[in-house]
Amino acid sequence: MNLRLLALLPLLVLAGCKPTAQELKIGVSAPMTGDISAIGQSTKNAIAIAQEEINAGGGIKVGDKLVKVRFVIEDDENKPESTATVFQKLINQDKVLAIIGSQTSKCSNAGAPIAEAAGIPQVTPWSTNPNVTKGRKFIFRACFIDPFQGRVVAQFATEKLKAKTAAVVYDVASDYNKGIAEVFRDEFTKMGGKIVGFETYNTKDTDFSAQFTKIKGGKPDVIFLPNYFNEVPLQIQQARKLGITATMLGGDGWDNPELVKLGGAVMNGAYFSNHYSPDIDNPIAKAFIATYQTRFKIVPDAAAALTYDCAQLLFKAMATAGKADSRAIREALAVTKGFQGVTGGITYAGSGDPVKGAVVIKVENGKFVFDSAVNP
Amino acid sequence: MALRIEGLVKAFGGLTAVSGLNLDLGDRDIQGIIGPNGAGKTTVFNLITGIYQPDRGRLRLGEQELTGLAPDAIARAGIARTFQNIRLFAHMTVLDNITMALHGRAGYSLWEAVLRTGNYRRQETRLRVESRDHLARFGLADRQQELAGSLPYGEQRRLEIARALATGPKVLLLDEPAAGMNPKEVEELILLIRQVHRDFPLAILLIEHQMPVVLELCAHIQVLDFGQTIAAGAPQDVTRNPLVIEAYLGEAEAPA
Amino acid sequence: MDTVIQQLFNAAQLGAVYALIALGYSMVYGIIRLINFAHGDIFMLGGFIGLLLTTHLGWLPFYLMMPLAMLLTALAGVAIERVAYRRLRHAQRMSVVITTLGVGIFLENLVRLTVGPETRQLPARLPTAPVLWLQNTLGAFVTWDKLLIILLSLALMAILWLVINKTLVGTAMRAVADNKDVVPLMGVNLNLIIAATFAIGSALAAAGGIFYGQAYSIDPYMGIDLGWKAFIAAVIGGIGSIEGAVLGSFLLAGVEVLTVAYLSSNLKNGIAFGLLILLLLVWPSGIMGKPMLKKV
Amino acid sequence: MGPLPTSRPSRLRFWMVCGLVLALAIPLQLLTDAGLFPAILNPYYLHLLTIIGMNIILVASLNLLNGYLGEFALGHAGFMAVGAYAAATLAAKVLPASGALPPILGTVLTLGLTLAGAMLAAALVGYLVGLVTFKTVGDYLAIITLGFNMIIVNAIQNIDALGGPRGFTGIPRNTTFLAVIVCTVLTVAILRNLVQSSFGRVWVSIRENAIAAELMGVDLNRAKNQAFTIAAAFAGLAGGLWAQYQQFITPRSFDYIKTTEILVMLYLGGMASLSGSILGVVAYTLLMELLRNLLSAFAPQFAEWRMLISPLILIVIMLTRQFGLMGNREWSWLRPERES
Repeated sequence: MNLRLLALLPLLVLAGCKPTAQELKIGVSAPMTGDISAIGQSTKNAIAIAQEEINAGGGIKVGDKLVKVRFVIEDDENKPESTATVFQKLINQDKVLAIIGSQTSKCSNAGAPIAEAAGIPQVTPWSTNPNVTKGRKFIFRACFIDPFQGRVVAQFATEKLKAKTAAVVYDVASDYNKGIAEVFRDEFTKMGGKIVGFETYNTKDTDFSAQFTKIKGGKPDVIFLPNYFNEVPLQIQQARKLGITATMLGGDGWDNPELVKLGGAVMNGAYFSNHYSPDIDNPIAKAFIATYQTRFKIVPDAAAALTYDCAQLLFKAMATAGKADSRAIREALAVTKGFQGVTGGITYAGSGDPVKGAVVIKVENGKFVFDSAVNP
Repeated sequence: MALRIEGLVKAFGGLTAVSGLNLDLGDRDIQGIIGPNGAGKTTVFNLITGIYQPDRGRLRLGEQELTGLAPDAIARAGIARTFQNIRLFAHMTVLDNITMALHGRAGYSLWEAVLRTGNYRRQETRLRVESRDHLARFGLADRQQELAGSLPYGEQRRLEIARALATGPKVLLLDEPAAGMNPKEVEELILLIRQVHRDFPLAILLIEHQMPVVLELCAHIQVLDFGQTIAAGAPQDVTRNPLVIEAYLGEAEAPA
Repeated sequence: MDTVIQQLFNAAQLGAVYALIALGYSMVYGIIRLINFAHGDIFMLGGFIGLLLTTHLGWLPFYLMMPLAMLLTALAGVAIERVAYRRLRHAQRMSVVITTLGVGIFLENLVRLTVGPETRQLPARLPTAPVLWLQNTLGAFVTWDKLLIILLSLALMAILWLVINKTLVGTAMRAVADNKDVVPLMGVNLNLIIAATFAIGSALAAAGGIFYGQAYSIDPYMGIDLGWKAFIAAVIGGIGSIEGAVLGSFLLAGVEVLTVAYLSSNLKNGIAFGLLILLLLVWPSGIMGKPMLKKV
Repeated sequence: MGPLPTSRPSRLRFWMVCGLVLALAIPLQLLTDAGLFPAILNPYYLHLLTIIGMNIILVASLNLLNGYLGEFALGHAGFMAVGAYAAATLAAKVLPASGALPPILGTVLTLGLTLAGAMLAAALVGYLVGLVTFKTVGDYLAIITLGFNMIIVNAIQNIDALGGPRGFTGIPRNTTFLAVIVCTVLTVAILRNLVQSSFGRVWVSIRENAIAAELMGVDLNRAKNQAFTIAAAFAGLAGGLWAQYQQFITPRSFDYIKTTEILVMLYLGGMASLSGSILGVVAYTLLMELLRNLLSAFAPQFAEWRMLISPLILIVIMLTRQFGLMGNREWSWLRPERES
């Protein structure tokens, strides 16, 4: 008669799977499907390596015995609503000690209140929106934040490229793109440059010709495209087809092998700021890249590298805490100092945002080449 | 005088569907409009009920001016009609078809319905009682929980008349009520219309193709052809009018 | 001045693709009064069939690849009609509409799981050099592929017009659109006519998909947005009307491009949809649609 | 003439079911909050039930338009957005933090005010959309409502005070499972009361035959606008609950993809049936979660295939039951009182 009672039945069945105390569980929320599922794949790959490495050594010392680590990966479809469900499931059903994720800021923003309320530390690899950690105790990230990146690119354009004029085309419906675009505009103007075009489009738009035709008249030296890797090559291609020859610049959203696969030769000569470069001389990075390459036959992107760093940050915090307790892990995490990862050093000083530098990468002959490093 | 029509004109594109119709319907009259197919009969009904706006002419119900009013306002003023192709609320029950027609006298507000106040319940009970009484008068009492669309044809026709009457009209317009009926059903229909005329204080205006119905019921008829009135008067006189015979013969179907 | 002309070419290219999709919406609607929400995904499917043909049968020249992709997509369209829609032809309309939504979601995920979720481009098979003549005379920088896409789309629309107005199948289609009930009486096979409509609509959508993959890009979810846009174009023009679908498509594309060019790109969707609502208030059945008469 | 209608039994049964749901919800909330019986009373299940409750409000109110009134409205997520942003603004920027007031009373008061604001704002927009749709019917109405949905989303994206595309962050969490269930029960009760009243009969008569209804004296515009306003108000309620549950909203969460999801649940459950709206939501939500859990438990590599399975199930249901699972039928406790 009452359907809500019936509705509970399958849930009761599901409740059968109990967590075992013999393992340390870490949840992962990543976009396995949806528009940026390539990032989900990178996350999954990095997690697989981290899990194997730590368990090969027996696991993490909790109390007086070594306990193995197990990751539970869930698909948040790159949707805030689904991310909320994933976080609830990971925390309450899978009883994870900590969560890595989600990748995009809009999803991390949806998951963060749940983790914060449950007292579960959340470390996001790739969410650069300042709001994600703001005013929260349990939320950390392994990457720098948007304003820093916008400044890095503006500085690079004026100092290295000697650009006087710039135009921006960005996705107005996506927080990441809008955030960086606005910081770049302000910083570039402050450094004496002139913005000759500031155009927007909406996520999933594929025709950018009207925007580029419009900014073509302003003859910009550089065009900043702080958008994701699945759109940027098409934008540059359309710009070139309209006779635009300006140098193209971007942010960490560019960093995925798909960028050159999709864009090919049209990407050559473009620059973007990033969390790390595979070329940089760093033994930890070298080892990770080598393992990743043998296993998955591709160079890891920044999302993979950052995800791997998140896992290492958590391993270290767990070992320091010495017990399977989320609050203790959070306390250990909050005082992380001088951690060395694939993407550089990480120190938390009173907030969940690390103090760390950025690199600028140039696309040459379909390869990502290290160009310069920028420190805050 | 219940319904008075003066100089009604309606054209669609170049075609004049009704040109200069006059009609006086007394309070308790039964009048008929006949004419061959395409003579503009249904257009007249659509003009009276406000579905079409007349190009010229006036419509009055008693003292009230109806010209230019919207269909629902005309209906509320006291004109109800049935349709040549029956238009019931097919997926509603027979009872709901009637109760719906009482919506104008529901006697409760939206908020009272939301809160199911005492007044709502009393009024709702009253509506149901009235509806059921009404159905009983038309011999449909034992059908009340069936879907209107599942009734046999004759009963659908009867339900449609019952529903029109439930709004409490002063004038009832019947659009070819005998269409598609066999002689026995036609006989029952004539009885039904007589009964309606006896029991309800209203006037009836009838469009009909079948002459026996009109001859049986109406004291006064008008014949339309191509939108023009070609004859008017008592049925016996009109049927002998050569113009009328010609109009009907032209259609290869003699009247009566 | 040169940017105006360039913007008009941008609009023409976008409008041409909209039109190729909108025609399918409009034809199917004209014949069976069905909003086929899966049609945007047929367009996507056409693009991906084009992609698979170009990557796996690289020796196939463009002028053979394109008809082949159109044929395969037409078959898919007919198959979907046969399996999912036909038995609902006399059902209430909403359940059919929801079925088309379901078919659309199914197609999106099928392509995503088999081909992959990544954004792709069709390998360039049309020349991408600028048309020098246009550059010299009008000062507009227009590449050959853009010009060819516009011209080929117009040619396809012309062929469609001929098919509908000058052939037996077309006559039968128009007869069905006017009155579905009398056509079987005239000895015409209704199922065949409806299948032909789906085939033609799907083939045109496939052409749109291939052009789109050349000019812009394709991904498994692109049918959702572009499908809605083309549907809106068909409605602006008057759904059910072939000429209306073409007119509406170029109008919508023109408004979108010009809004970006001369107002603000932020307002693109707002203005496009505001215009839609205004137009429908002026012409409640679209610009070229038959006015809906109350039948009593 | 039969005896007077006896309305007692069904009224009792309806309120008994409502009471039972509430009676179950209260201990469920309290025990889960207290962390007792964690294996069964798990916040994750509570979360799913909360989502189900909010979706029932959305689907049942859309049913008013698409099922009872017989229109084809495609803009429900737009009304939800208006409610969500109205409630978010009230909760985060206008009202004092509920912490300033006594604990339970404060939450109830804040929630009451924000939700009332959400319903009011959405109802206003619904009323305006209703005005614009007077001239159109059928498929054109569908497009106009869809257009409004897009315009609302586009407008929010351009308003920086609402967070623009970044979304609205920092909304206090006032919505609880219990609040959602109370709202769901109230929504179902109010909609049931309405569709069984004279107003509901008028709406259905418009669906069945608009011209006949008009000639029975129904002011079509007024009746349609009533339905639009009411449906929009409840969509706004769901939006208001949603905003204060998730604490973070972005304009893109309310685009036509959300509308499509609501439509799918509506038609899965069935038209013109409140039972169907409840069943459709429960079936769809549980199906997606079960597929997530089962596939990832037994065959992780196929976890993504649930997106392929769910539309297939929808198609099969539509082909075999064209009015949805419960089209035009109601569970006995939701049926109007039987006349003798």
